[in-house]
Amino acid sequence: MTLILTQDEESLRDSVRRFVADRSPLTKLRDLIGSGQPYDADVWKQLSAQLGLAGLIVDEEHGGAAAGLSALSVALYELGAGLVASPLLASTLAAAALGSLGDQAASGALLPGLASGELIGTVAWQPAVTVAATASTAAGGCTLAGQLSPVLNGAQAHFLLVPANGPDGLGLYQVAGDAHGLTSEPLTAVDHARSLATVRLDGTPAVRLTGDAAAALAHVADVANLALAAEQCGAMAACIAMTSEYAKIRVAFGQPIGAFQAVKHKLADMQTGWELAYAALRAAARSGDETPGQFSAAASVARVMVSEPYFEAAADTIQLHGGIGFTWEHDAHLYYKNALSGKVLFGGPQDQLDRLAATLGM
Amino acid sequence: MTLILTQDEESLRDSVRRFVADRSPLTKLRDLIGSGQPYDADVWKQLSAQLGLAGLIVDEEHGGAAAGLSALSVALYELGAGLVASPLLASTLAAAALGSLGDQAASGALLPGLASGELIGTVAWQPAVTVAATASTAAGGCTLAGQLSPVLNGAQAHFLLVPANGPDGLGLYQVAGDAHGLTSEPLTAVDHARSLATVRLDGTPAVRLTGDAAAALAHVADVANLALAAEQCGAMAACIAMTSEYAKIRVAFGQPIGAFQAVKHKLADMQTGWELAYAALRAAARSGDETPGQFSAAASVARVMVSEPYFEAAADTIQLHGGIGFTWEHDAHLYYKNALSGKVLFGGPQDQLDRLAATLGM
Amino acid sequence: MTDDFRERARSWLAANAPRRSSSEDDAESAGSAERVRTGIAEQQEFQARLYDAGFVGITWPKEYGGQGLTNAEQIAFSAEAREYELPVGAFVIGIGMPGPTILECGNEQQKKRYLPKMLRGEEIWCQLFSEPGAGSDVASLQASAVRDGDTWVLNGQKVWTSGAQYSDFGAVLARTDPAQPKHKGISMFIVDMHAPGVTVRPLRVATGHAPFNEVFFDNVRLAPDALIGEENRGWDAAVVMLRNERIAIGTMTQPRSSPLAYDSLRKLADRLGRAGDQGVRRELASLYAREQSVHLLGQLIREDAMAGRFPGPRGSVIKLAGAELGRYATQVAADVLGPQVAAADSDDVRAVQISIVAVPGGAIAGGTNEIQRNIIGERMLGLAKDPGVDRNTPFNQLRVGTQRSAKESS
Amino acid sequence: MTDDFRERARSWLAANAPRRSSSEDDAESAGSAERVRTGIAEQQEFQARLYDAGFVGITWPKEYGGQGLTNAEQIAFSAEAREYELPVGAFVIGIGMPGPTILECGNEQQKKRYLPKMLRGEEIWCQLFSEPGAGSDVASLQASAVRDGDTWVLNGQKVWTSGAQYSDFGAVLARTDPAQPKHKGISMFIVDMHAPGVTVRPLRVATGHAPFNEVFFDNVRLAPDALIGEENRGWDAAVVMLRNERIAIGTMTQPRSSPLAYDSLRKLADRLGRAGDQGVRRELASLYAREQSVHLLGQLIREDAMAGRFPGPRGSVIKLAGAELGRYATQVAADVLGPQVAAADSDDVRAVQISIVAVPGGAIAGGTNEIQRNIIGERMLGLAKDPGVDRNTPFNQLRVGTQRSAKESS
Repeated sequence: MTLILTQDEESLRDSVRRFVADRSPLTKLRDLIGSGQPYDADVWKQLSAQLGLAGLIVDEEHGGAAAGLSALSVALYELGAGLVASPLLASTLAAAALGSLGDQAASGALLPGLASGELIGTVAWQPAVTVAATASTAAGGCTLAGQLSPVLNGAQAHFLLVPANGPDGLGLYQVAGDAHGLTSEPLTAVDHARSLATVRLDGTPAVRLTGDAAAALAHVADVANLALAAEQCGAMAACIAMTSEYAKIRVAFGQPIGAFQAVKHKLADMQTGWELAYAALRAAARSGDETPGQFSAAASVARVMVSEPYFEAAADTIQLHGGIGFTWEHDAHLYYKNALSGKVLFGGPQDQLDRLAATLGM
Repeated sequence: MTLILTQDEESLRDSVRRFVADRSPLTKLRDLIGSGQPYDADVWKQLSAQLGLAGLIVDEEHGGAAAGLSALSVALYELGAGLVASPLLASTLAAAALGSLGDQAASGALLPGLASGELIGTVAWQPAVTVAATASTAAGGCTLAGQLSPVLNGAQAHFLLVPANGPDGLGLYQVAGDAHGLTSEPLTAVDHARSLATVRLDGTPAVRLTGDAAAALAHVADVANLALAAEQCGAMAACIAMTSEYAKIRVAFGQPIGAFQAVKHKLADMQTGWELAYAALRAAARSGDETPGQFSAAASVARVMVSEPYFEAAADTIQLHGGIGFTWEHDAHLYYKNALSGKVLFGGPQDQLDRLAATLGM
Repeated sequence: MTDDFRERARSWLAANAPRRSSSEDDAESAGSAERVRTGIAEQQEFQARLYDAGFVGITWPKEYGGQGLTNAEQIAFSAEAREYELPVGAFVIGIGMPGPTILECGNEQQKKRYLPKMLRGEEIWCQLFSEPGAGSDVASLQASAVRDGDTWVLNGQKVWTSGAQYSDFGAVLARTDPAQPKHKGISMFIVDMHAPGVTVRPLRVATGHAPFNEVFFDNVRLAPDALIGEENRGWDAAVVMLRNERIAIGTMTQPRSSPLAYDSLRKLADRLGRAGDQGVRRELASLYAREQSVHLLGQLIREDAMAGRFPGPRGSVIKLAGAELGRYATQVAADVLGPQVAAADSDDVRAVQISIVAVPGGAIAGGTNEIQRNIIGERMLGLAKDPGVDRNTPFNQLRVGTQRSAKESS
Repeated sequence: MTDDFRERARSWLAANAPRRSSSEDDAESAGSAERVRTGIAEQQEFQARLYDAGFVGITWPKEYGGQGLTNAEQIAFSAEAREYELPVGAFVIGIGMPGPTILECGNEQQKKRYLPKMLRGEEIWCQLFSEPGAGSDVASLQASAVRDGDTWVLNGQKVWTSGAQYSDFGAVLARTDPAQPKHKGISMFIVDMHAPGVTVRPLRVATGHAPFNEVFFDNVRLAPDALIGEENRGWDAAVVMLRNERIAIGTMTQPRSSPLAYDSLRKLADRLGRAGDQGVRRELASLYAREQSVHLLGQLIREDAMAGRFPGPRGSVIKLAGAELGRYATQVAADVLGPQVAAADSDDVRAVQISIVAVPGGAIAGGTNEIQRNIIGERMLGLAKDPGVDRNTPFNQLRVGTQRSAKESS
């Protein structure tokens, strides 16, 4: 298993990086905050269709690139570095769930739309939270009831995959975003780049998908770990770069502040944390494609190695900038909020350690 | 509740401090390591009889000073700072157990000897470890069986108080140090200043003491927390003083190393940790005398606030001294080993947090 | 006598003061300057009654409007007041910082003119030290006061000024001799915040609120008696004021009801069923221990002060410890709340979110953690000063902030 | 071709090399110099066979005794060798540090004379840099070499010298011009460790073992061809050697069987019934994650090197990460073992104790964590050097170590 990037991955990285710099710089996120929109529709169109990022882990039969999880992680790293708001993570997790289930009809109906970016899907689930929906079968078919929160892009998704307990045990159900009895309420997300909602289901028509629901959810949790680790690793690098640059130009006590060990050593610790996180990320990404049996542990390791260190690095980014870093105009708080949010979504550090311990047989 | 020391406590502090400097400097501990003795008998005689430290928490009726737990903590702080090896902690815990039980006969027989220092007692118990001895009643009386490890001064104690499960439930039993069927094996303790042993009991005659054994053990755990916190707080202060002094005289890159923020800020963190620990210690000490209902929580807080920070400070004491701090000849490793040992005895940081959480009703 | 005083304070407070509010309100008020502003008139009304009852300026001399009592009475009052939410936020800065500085460094006329009205809340004060290019290195400030006859003309920009929008006066640091080394060419002045040329602009922070201001001085003319202390010796007065600031921040009693306090997070954990997790229980216990210790250290410092042992740099210890407590509480909160931290669906969770976003500010405002560590290392432990500091270079030859040099930028 | 080589290495190792030993032996050998000394002859015998089979100096030029192959073969061999405990400890320093430095900075005659015998284990080398007064600040060293005709006379004291007791040669740094600034008056020499005037004394450390030595030079005469590189340019060679040292330490594969490794502590937790504690489980999982990541970072650095991206200061990253891993493992071990850490009653616990006491040494030897952080900050992130460093002052005007000045003490 080779950890360094392939040439294809390097090209992908470069083109996503250019895209972010040209089309979705951080000012875009500030525009979104002002507009109240969850993401920029044009950016999403370009990301999904032009760059093909929405179909990276969709197989070719369904219109995807079948580029694999490592390629996905390379793209997400760059998007994370730029705090690009989009429904990519939500749709990718929906695609991962469908891919794992292998329900032919659902895959045929949904994956092409996900791959092209025309459909937005989401998995209405947080791994550490008990499944909160129940399914019942009535005359006209199956309906769901329950409340799910927080759901990634729950207010924008064209369809939701909902885990629910029914007469036959746990199942994954497909629900249309505009289904009867479904209400979604956008939440005040702490991260301006992440759109979350509470979804309430009340007699909402749903279709039970075939396949192993528990296995699909486990796979979703692993892919979520890899995806978040990738985004966070990129964002952490952005924090280090931003802070290093500032430490070179800001002068105090007659010296660039980077000359002071309080600043220099904290940055060195951030860099060391990033190097370890990046190595773990690369191993998880490759493992997802090459050694699926070890993917779960590797993805947990990657997530553990970056979630907390990135949050600390984002807090230290504010700290090392001093007062200016705490102002609304400065970008540091955007990363701090992103790091806080990303730390807890799909299972926080403690949950990851529990998951890893279980994988290791403890 | 006043936290600062009374005049009596200040006098006690000053006399113990002088005693340690004059009669038991750190070279004494190195002599002990060479000799294989657990402690210096003369020092113990002076400590117990002359300074009266063995009787600080023994009531006057039994020959003690009834000076209270705050006074005890003041004395232990100074002994801890000097890493003075003695059976004081063991005997004090035995006295605390007897005081809590209120068994008149045992108190009358044992407390005067403990108070004068002629008797060494110990409680053969570690709070986080399940009670490992069982009691059975035969023709001639009661006997104990089991293995207890590690036992503080288990190889030197004239008597041991052993918790054991018998036909009537948990009881505290008095066993003579030279009783039939008792073997004690000195252990290679990591801390040169702390003598520990494995004690094996096999048909060993014992006397069950009257009184509430569970309550007595809980009190022992609380007093142990206060006592260790006091010792550790003193030792931590010694580490900070030693390291600060070195940071003023050692020059590197043309500067006293204390001028470098890597050194200065680590020392500032050590000092901050010490200030918090000392405040918590004073509150626990006063609480033991004045608000017994809050003593358990306060003693856990003190222990939590010092055990881990002292261990970190001891490691940093080596680190900030550089190579010389890692040599056998330097005193830093004596503190590091003391901190390691003190961190786990009578319940480590995690155990303390569990204990505190339980006290807080979680 | 202290007992009588305490008894009097207890009954007055019971009859006149509002009890502490719930945690949601706290989170709102922590961030919102708006809320404070609307209450100024009510605050002044309350402060006047509190003053008339004899509970303001307890240790200050009688001739300057104080009560002429001892630390014992001050501590007794603070202990009694802990259970109440006194609506006196607008006066905390003036009485805590410029006030004691004028007491220590001001002249007789200034003390008589300003202090009584400050105590009774009739005139509100702010403090103007930090600049965009001078944060931790306050002494590198660039605002200038140029002598013109028996007055001065003030120019420059200040930031992070709490309460500037409703203040009547400010204590401002300005450079009066740029040819001196940086600490030696600074003076402290009283500036009338209503004077022509003073502009106050709210400063929005990470939480989205604007609890601070930027203040611009454009040819503001200072009064002939505006100078506090001696000309070019303003740094001495500034050191007094900064020390008072750290002690004020550090020993400020953290309200139990703060959303990141043990009590609040414990309640949330119980409500969300998270107390069953051993790790969460341990974290909450650890938070309790740390919070208690910071609180106890504050008590110890106050007791020492009463016993005649001046807190000195221990203000930095408690300021640093408080900032680190906030950071630890953030971690506990995230583990207690789990995914709910990302998007709250209840008010109490929302209050935690806002508090978490506010936490990094606490490690910067009033002196960064790094500055506190320098103070602790140098003034408590006696370590050498940082190498290469620029104490002897004339200010106009120094580089400052993010500019190439002070000269070019001025 | 690499595949052939790898296959050949695999079968040779299977036929000739011992597999990794158990954890108790590791802990003993980690601390004991005695054990190493008794094994020197056997190590030399094994090294000669390993060399003759073509697996030593894989990337070194053929004319100096190497195999003239590429990094690919070196990495292939290292990967195969990971499962074995090669008895070659005595040669690691020579081949890892003085060797590459002589290759890069030595003259033709030195390379021909010393390198082949070094590789085959016929002559053992050590490195003599640190002094009691010159640790992190290696360049402040005081050992002196004074020219006398076409030779030099060496005086001074070195510390922390691994393997000095059985070494034939050493690479030593000494000051040759004390009137130059400290980096500019240093030269590097080859010293014959059997020469008259060389005294080696074991240096006992915190664990009670003596894995290092002090070395005293008392008027030791150096050979005419002893100078490596140019006179007074020894610092350049030292930088090369220190970089090689960090990479060697950092990418050294931590044996799975180390008493503080996840595998060992996990086994202990299972045996002691501690894995039922959720906190212990989480700590073990966290230890696994950290250990894996350090291991993976080593792999990434090696892959980058193969792809032509030189590791450079990343050696400092992995050195620092390894030291911090050790400190974390200490905490996990204490929580796994509980009171048993204070006094072991079994061999595996005793091994953990010794390892815990050894941990602080790992954050100092080979460059302290603080020095690594400086390197990472300055050379990876491009931050400014520490203020006020003494790069331009003549050495004989500097204060050094704990002495008032270099002059007074010499």
